[in-house]
Amino acid sequence: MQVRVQAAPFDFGAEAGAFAQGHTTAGAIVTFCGVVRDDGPAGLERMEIEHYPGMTERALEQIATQAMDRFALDDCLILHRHGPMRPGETIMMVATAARHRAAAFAAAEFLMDYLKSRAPFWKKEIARDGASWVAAKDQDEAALARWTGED
Amino acid sequence: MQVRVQAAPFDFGAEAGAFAQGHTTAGAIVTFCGVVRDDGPAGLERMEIEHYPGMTERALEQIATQAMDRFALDDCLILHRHGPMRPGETIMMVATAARHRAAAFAAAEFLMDYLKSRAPFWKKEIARDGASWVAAKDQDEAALARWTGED
Amino acid sequence: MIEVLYFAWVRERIGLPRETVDTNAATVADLVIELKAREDRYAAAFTDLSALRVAVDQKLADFDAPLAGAREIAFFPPMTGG
Amino acid sequence: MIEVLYFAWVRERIGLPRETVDTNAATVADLVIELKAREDRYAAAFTDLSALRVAVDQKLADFDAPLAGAREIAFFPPMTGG
Repeated sequence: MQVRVQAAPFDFGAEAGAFAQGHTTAGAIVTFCGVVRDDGPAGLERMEIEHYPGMTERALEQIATQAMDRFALDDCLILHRHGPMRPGETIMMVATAARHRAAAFAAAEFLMDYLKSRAPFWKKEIARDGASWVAAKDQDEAALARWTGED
Repeated sequence: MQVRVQAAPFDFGAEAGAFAQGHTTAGAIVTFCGVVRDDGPAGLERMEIEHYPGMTERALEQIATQAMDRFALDDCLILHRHGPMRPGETIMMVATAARHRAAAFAAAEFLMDYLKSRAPFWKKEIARDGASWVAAKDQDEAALARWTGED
Repeated sequence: MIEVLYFAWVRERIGLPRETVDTNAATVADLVIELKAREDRYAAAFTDLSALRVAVDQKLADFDAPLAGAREIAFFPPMTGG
Repeated sequence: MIEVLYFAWVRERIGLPRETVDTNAATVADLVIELKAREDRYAAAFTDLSALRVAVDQKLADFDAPLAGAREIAFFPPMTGG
């Protein structure tokens, strides 16, 4: 299990490959990678992600530990950037390793749903015509609801 | 959209990285990688995957096209090996790129569910004490059922 | 004349991967009856049709699918890809 | 004495990322009342508490959470990670 919070860009392919290679008892590896969308010349110039140093690491460790237990994972990885990033750059990734695919998929979605709404990151979009904080979506809160009350 | 069927090993990290880099309008990339599990010294010596040349490519193209349409994907990839492979080796992978994570996850699971039960591959496990064809699982057929009757 | 292909344990039981069959069978099921009548190894392979899948011209089909115009029939166990 | 942190647009409205506050407030909600009374920029940041989240000592908490023993309170909008 590994949690990393960093400003520096990361190489999604290299991270995914390294994660997958470590786990010969897991038959299923799932990864998710979030990318800053390029909405064309009229769109986004850059994104800035603010976070809460200290709490961020604690929250991510807690989410990862929960996923390990709940889905009996062989391993999982959360890697999340903060600071400025341009369209096309990777924002974050998760990876899960499990014996079978259902658990690997469910765990990756669980990690993403918790990350979206419970880890202290805030996205600001800077476009040519102004900057704005990304609003939390009702659907992200709804996505989280599917994991509660089932334990 | 890309479909590849090959005997040669592939580098999951390199494939995942190349897939992710091509898509700046997609915010979400999901990959799945299937690995031959290493069950220890008493377990599997190797796996052999037989397939139906011609039909395999047709079936995978069809599954990929369905996923592209159904989940409005920016892109998807299916890469599946045949022939002999040892524990720890990658068997296959899928990758999906979509605007948002829900579609990317759902499409990757859809691809896997169809691949498991509708693409003409057959796995044979060769252990120290004998060889056997892997039996299809009821739960794989059940997994497929969640995608039908909803269109 | 029709090409008949066998995969996985169906291939192993029958002992060959493909053969050309001269048949006037109207459906896949009729072809299976002809094949079972040939030799024990065919009868053994086709004992339980519920354990078999069939493709007509590289598309999954039912056992009551017609053979008219078909060039290639394949018999195999349920698939185990992924 | 308690450290109070602000993030995202809460930080921008109040105009600083953190400050040390001398308070005897019993709960987070009481602290908010004290802060709102200070200046318009605080009142503006805390207008709609339903749009805010709070962490006590780096753990998500409710506005009625007690402050006894707490060292660090953070106010911020709903999180948008991932």
